[in-house]
Formats: sequence, structure tokens, C-alpha cells
Amino acid sequence: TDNDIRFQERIDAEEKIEPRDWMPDGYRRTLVRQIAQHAHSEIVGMLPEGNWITRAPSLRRKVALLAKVQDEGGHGLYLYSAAETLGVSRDELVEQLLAGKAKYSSIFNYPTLTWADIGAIGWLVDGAAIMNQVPLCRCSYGPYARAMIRVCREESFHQRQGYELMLALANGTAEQKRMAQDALNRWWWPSLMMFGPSDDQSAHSAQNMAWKIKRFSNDELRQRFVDATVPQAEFLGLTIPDPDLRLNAETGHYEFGAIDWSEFNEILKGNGPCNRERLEARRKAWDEGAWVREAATAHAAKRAQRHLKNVG
Amino acid sequence: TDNDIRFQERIDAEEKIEPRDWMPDGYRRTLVRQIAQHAHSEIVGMLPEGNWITRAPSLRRKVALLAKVQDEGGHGLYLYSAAETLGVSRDELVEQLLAGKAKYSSIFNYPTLTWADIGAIGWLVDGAAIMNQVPLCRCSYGPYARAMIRVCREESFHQRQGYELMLALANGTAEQKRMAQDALNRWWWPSLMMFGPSDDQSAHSAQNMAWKIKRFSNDELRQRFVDATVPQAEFLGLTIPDPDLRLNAETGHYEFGAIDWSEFNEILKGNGPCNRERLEARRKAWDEGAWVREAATAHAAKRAQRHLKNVG
Amino acid sequence: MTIDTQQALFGFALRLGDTSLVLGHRLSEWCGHAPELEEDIALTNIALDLVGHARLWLSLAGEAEGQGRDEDRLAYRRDVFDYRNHLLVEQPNRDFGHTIVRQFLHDAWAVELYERLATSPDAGVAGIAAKALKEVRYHVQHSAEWVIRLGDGTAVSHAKTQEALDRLWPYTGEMFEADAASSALAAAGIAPALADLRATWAARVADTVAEATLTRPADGWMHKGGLRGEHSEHLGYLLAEMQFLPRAYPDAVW
Amino acid sequence: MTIDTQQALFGFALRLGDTSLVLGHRLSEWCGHAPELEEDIALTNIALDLVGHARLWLSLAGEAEGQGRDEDRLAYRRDVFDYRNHLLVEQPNRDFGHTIVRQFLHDAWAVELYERLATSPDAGVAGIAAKALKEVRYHVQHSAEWVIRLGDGTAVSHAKTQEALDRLWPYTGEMFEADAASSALAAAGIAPALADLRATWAARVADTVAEATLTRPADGWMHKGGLRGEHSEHLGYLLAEMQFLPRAYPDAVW
Repeated sequence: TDNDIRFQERIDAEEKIEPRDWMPDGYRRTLVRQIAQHAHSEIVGMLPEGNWITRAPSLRRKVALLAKVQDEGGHGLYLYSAAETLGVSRDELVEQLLAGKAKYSSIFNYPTLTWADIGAIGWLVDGAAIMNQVPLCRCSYGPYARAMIRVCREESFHQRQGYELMLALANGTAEQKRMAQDALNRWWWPSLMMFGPSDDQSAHSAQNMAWKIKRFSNDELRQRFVDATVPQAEFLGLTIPDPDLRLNAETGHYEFGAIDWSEFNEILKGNGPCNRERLEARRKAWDEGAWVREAATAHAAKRAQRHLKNVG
Repeated sequence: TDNDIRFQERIDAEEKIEPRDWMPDGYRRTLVRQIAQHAHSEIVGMLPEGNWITRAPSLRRKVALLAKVQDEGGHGLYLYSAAETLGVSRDELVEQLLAGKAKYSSIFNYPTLTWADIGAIGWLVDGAAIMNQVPLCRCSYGPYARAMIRVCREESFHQRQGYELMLALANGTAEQKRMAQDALNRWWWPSLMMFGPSDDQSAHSAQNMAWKIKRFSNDELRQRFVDATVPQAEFLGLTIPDPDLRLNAETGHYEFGAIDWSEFNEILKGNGPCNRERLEARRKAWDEGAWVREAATAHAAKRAQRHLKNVG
Repeated sequence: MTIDTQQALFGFALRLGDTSLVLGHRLSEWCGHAPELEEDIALTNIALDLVGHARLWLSLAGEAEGQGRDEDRLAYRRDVFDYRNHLLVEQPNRDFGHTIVRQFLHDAWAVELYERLATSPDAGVAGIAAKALKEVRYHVQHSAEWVIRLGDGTAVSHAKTQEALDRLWPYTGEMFEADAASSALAAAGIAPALADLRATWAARVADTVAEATLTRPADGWMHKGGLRGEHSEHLGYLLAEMQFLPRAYPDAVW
Repeated sequence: MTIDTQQALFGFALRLGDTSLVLGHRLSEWCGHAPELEEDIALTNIALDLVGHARLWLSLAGEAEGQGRDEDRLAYRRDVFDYRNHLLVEQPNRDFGHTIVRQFLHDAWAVELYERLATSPDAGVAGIAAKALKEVRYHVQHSAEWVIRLGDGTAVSHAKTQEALDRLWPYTGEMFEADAASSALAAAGIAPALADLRATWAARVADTVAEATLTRPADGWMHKGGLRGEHSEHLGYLLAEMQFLPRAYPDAVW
């Protein structure tokens, strides 16, 4: 249709699409799904890190972790707001999450087992997220792009903080170093999987590229992440758990071993170490908070009523 | 009445009264109240000690504490059974406890704050309980007297175990010794209060003496406890928190300072550090266990039905 | 017992530091589990402020003591009987209503205290109080608003909030209880007499409770013990969790 | 990887010791809180047996290792990644139904294992197993009876018990998982191959589940990780609580 053609022309001209602009249904659906998934990931992602707040090993680290998890809640807020500009309510999206109908990043279905996991999440998981997200700052949909600018700024702070935490462990006692290596062993492969299946396995990619929702392929981003991260691991004195990893001197890129997608697929099916716990925790918070939300609504209504009476 | 006279003659002759024997209503009421209170104390008393099972500092101590708390549950069972011989059901008694209508020993409204409290409870609280209970082994009511023989045997084992625990702390590091002294400071006066108000303040005493439910006055038993315990504290190298305590060389008894009964009375009114927690814990266990008890009843009925059908 | 000003500063800063830390810990337990996202962020933010205040007070305490203990040494290497927080703040979260009422009863006290401490002639004390005051003013506004919302919300929320208020009220007396440290600082003009905060605290509480359509419990018997290290059974579990890493890896720097 | 018999004994005894200890800890959390007094006593008694078994296995592990670590050193001074218990037993108590189902799934395995270990040519292993077997036979009878009572009780208890069974089933695979230690002992004829316990375990479970009118979940994806120290997030809290005193007072003897 003409609309479709004009829409694509605007996209090609790098114009931002805004909430009141016409857009194809597929574009809207794709964005709602992606932004919601991203928002859900922020909220669910509060849980594995929140798991160590009460056990942070120094008050300085405790404060930093509180601030970080609070930021994630904030990202959730911006992103739900961005999704709402597409005509869906936050409550609808949350219900989809709680009903198990919406996805969130599979990485948060892994447990945080030691303090080093907090470092590994900052360094690797946030690092991978940033690789995915920086291009989204130029996403064709205006509200999403603007939310991502703010998100990315905070994420890169978190990423540096995570790396610094790992550095303290890597330079610490033998036990701390062991903790750091153990965390790297457990988080490395799941981090690589965060970029999604290989390009040849990935549906929708071409259309999302054309719409400028996606700007780089999964494999390109994964390669960038590996190239950036391997030297950091070397600086930490830690070993990436991949015997096939080697620098290709000609390309300048690190080549890495085959990813075991069966684990990824199990987690997608709900069979991760913490899938059940994560959703349960969110549902419990939601259900046990119902009376509080109802009270707030009831009180606001009473207040509005009184206000009307006073001014009326 | 004739019955009353014959009853008192039997008592005076040190005969045991058995469940089917005639007895005055007052005797029955007094015994039900006292045995129930004693049973409730065993059950509520599981809580302050149970509080340290998961944190016992060695596996040997953990096993000993588990066994001890299990024994207390067992004492509760015998005592409820003894009360049932007087025509009251365990469920009725438990309901009175949960409704806050029945008493239990006030000592269990104090918190267990450190591991040394487990030692102090064994040494002092069980020690005081034994002083109270040994004469009950000769109580005129047969089922109660027989239950108490078993209870006392186990209690004196607990008491020795508690003392041995205190000894390990008293002979341990400076921090352990401090813990032991701190526990003695907190449990000493409450233990003295376990014997109840002074004789001149104590109602019913004369009648209970005549009925041989009670054989010694509160003050006599308290004095015995002090006389037995002060040398033990000295052996431990700990200081009894009473500046007025001194041995009267003429009488051979220790004289001790005035007891602050206002604290005791506050706790009786419900204002102890843990009154609320203790009853809440019992209520929660009871309420959350309702579906389990119902299931057991339903299953037993089904099984009986099937059995009838098979034999019928 | 009279104690010198440095000892008094140590004791007073410990009391405030421990109280902030334990309350911050309790709030942080909500992180990821609050009734709505905005509140999850708000509670985490307040927890962050409180742990921040704890760091300042504990550092001041360590300096006043002069034995080389820093904030982490004080936070992570003392057992229950050396903790000096008010019993109120170690009470478990139970539900959101208990959490909010606990917070409000504390915040209303903290704002009164910090207002006075902000003008203390002791620069260290005044500096911390002035910094904290800005945050604490926001805290009490936040918790008072929620008390009103819950009290004057639904029948269910009203009942739950009244129950929380009744339950926590006997823990409020301790906030105004003088100990050797606070008395010495009051005598030296460095801190207010804590009893003097009671009237304005009570007035603020009465206003909020009235607006929330709740009933202010009668004063009566009050829990005591936190100031001499006699806590409830809850604190030991809290510290076991909080202190695990520094205890398990005593030589590590994090 | 091949390991020598002493190393294998160390690893195997650690696995059994940790599994007994963690399950005993979970049961002990019920003490004073069970649905009825008889059951409070029974659960405490089983907890006591399990901690007793843990002491024996951990002592044996310490001897096999030969580095001077005794039962307490092993129980109290290892962090999560050195614990080798099955993930099943660290799962939280939730309600009585989850506790009983977890217990039954474990007990049915333990009885099969101990029956075989009781005839081990290794006197240390056989001695522990023979002692434990008597207790474990009682445990499985107790837990199976409760599974039947709850499953074939009321509609509510049936639903709760089925839910527990569905939830805990994916944790059962690990009990039959070979690791280097168990494989080496099986090869040496000291212990059975764990996979060989599955058929009799499954038959017993199927019988009890059928009598309880419950539906046996389908086998499928199974949780793993406990054998290499990759636990659930629950174990860290359990250890922080359990290990507090020896960690806080490292020089003390209790």
C-alpha cells in the first residue's frame, strides 16, 4: 500500500517514527513484543542480582548493588512506557508475563550462586546486553530509541562496575580468584547465547533489518562481544572456558567453539535451573501486592471525590 | 461429704488416685489446669530451643539439641494423655492455648539470643523445672505421677547436658565465656521466678498441699534451687547477677536479693519479649496444618470403609 | 555512669548506624518483590539511603573509638549482643502494611532527630545529619503517604494497617530512651535529649494516623533491650545472612 | 577421569554426607511447627537420624581424604560450590506436602542404596550403611504412609500433593547420576552403580503413588548440578545460617 511505501521511505531516510504516526501492524506487533520482552527482562533480571543484596560483602558494594538493581527497575519503567505509546497497557503486558505467555531473557533463568556472579553479570551479561542495545539507540521507533539511550548510558556504568568487581576478586585471595573463575565458567556460554540463534536459524531478521529495528545480525554482535571480552578476561587472568577459542591473526577476530543450543532450547521450554522460581517470585509479589494496589486505587478515588466536593 | 472424707483419707494414706476413682471437682479442675499448663509449657518450650537447631555450632551439639527438643514434644504427649484421663480432650486443651486462655510457663516468653542460651536453659530452666517436678513424681494423682517419673528422668539428663554445654563455653575463648556470662545474666532472675510468687502471695497453696498435688512451698523450692546452683556457677567461673547474694554460714543457705515481680507480672499480662511470637508460631503451625490433619482423618475414614467392605 | 565525649560519640553513632543499617537491610529484602514497580524502586532507593547513612555513622563511630575499626569491620564483625539498633527496625517485614508502618514510625523520629543534629556544634555529627536530613524528609513523606493510603483505602487495607500499628507501637518507646551515650552528648550540647523529640514526633504521628482514619494505640508497656544488645530472635538470622561472606573469607578484600 | 579408591571414597562419602545433612537441616526447620504433635516428634526424629548419618559419612570422608578434616570442618567450613548434595534435598520445605514428597523420593532411594552398601566389602562403608539402613527403612515407611494419606485424603490434600510431586520430580534424576567417585567405587565393587537402583526405586515409587491415587509425572528434562557444586539459590542461605557460629568464632571449640 501507499502507506507502507511512504513508511519505508521514512525509515530509509532515518526519520524517527512517533506514536501518532501511521505504521504497519507487523511493525507495531514486533515492537510491542520486543520492548515488552526487554522490559520484562529488566524486571525479572532484578531477581538474580537482588539475591545478593542482603549478602553483599561490604557496605560500599551493597550500596552499588542496590543502586544497580534500582536502575533496572527504572529501565523497566521507561520500557513499559515506551511500549504503552504503541497502544498496550502495562498491566496487560505484566499479565502476559505472569501467565507465562511473554518471554524475557533466558539468561535470568540461571541462578546466582556466589558473589562473583554479581561481577560476572555486570561484566558479561550487561556487556552482551549493551552490544545488543547500543544499535537500538538508533532504532526507527522514536520512544524506544530514546529510552535506549538512557538505558545504555546506565548499563555501561553497570558493566564497568561489574568488571571492577571481578578485578577485585581476580586480584584477591586464592578463594576469591577461584570464585571469579567459577563464575566465568558458568556465565560465559549463556552470555554468548544472549545474542540469539545463528543468523541462518533466525526468523524475522530480514524484515527487522529493513524496518531498522535491528541493525546488526546476531552473529555479528556475538563476534563483537567475544572480541571485546576475551582481552578483558586475559587482563583479569581468568580463562575463558572454551578450548577452541583462538585469535585469527588474519581477520583480527577471535574464533570460538560451537555453542550448545540444546541447553538454550531447554530453557526456552521452561526447563532452566530457575525458570519456575523467577515467575513464581513475580507472581507472588503481584498477588500479595493486590490489596496494596487496591487500597491505593480506593484512596485515590476517595480523595478525588473529596476534592470534587470541596471545589464543587 | 462422705466421699470427700474418704478421698482425703486415701490421700493421707499416700494411696494413688486413679482415673475411675471418685474425686472432688476442685481436685479434678486443679489437676487439669496444672497438667495442661505443664503440657503447654513443653510444647511452647520447643520454640526457644528449636530456634538454635539450624545454627548449632557442631554436629554433635545439633544432634543433642534435636534429641532434647524431641523429648520435650514427647513430654507434651505424655502430659496431654495424663490430662485426658481426667476427661478433657487434647484438642480442647490446645484450643485454650491457641486462644490465649491457657497459661504456659512464662520463662518461654524470653528470647534465645545466643548459643549460650541453650546451655543456660538446660542448666537453669531445666534445673528449676526439676526442682518443681521431682516432688510431682509422688503426686497423689497416679497418671500424673507416673508421667512425671519419665519426664524427670529425661529432664535431669537435659540439665546435665546444659551444664556441660556451659562448661565448654566457660572454658572456651574469651568470647565464649562472655556469651556464657551474658546468658546467665539474662536467665538467672527469670529462673528464680519460675517457682512462682512468694508463699504469702500464693493462692490455693494450702489446699494443693492437703491434696498432695503440691508438696513443698514455692519459697522452699526456690531456696533449694539457689543452694544447688550457686556452687555450680562458681565452678563455671561465672558470676550470679545478684550483688546481695551471700552464703549464710549459720543456716547453710544462700541468701539472695529481692525479686522484681513487676517484670513477671508484665509477662503474665502478655507483655513479655516473645509472648506474641510464641503464640503466633503455635497458631500458625496449627492453622497451616489443618489441611494435613483433615487429610489424615479423611484417609482413615476411607480406609475403615474399605476394610468394612472387604470383611463385610 | 559517666563517659567521655569520644566514648559517647562512639555509642551514639553506633546506635544510629546500626539502626539505619538494619532498617536498610529489611527494606532491601523487598527488592524485586514489592506490590508495584514504582514502589519496588522507591523501597530500594530508601534502603540505599539508609545503608548510606549507616556507612557515615559507622565510620564516625570507628573514628571516635580510635581502635582502627572501619564501617565494614563494625557492620560485619559484631554479633547480636554488640548491635545497638532499636528493636523496631529489626522486626520482620511481614506484609507491606507492617513494612510501611515500621518505616513511618522510624522516619517520623529520624526527621526530628536529624533536624536537631544538623545544627550540632560537632562538625562531624552536623555534617552527616545535614546530608541525611534531605533524604529523611523524603522518606517520611513517602511513608506517611502510604500510611494514609492504606489506612484510608479499603476495609482490608485499613484492618491490616491498624493491626500493624498495634503490633509495632510497643517498639516505639525505645527511640526516646536515653542511654549513657545519648545522655552524655545531650549534656555536652552535641545532641538533643531524645525524650525531647517525643512531643513533635507524637504530634506528627497523631496527624498522619488521624488522616489515615486509624486509631492511635494507647501508650503502655514498651519493649526494651536493643540499646544494651538484648534483641529479638530475628536479628541473629539477619546478621548470619548479612555477614556471611566477610565471616567465611576473613582475609578477603572485596 | 579415573581416581583412586581413597579419592572415590572421599567423593562418595561427601555426596552422601552432604545429602543427609542438608535434608536433615530442612526437616529440622519444622521443629515446633509441624501440623500435629506426633508429626513434630517424627520429623525431628528423622532429622536427628539424618544428621547422625551425615556425621558418619563426613567422618569417613575426612579419613579417606587424609587431610585432617573432621565432620565439623567439612560441614561448617565449605561454601556452596564445595557442597555435593543432591539438589532435591536443598529444595525449601514450602508446605508439609512438599516436605513429605521430597522425603519420600529421597527415602525410597536411600533404602535401595543402603541395602546394597550394607554388603559392601569396604568395612567402613558397610558399617555405616548397616546402621543407617534400620533407620532409613522406618523413614521410607513413614514418608510413604504420609504420601498415601495426603494423596488419598481430601481433594485439597490430593491437589497439593500432586503439585509437590510434579514440582519435585525433575530433581530425582540426579540421585542416579554417576560421577567420578561413584563410578570408581562401582568399578571396584565397593558400591552399586547408581543407575542400577533406578528400577526398584521406580517400582516402589509407582506403587506408593498409585496407592495414593496420584499420577506419576513423566520422566523428561532433569535438574543437574549438585554433584559439581552448582546448586540452587536456596543452599547459600541454608549454609549461611548453619555455619554462622563456627565462621564467626573460628577459634572456638563448642
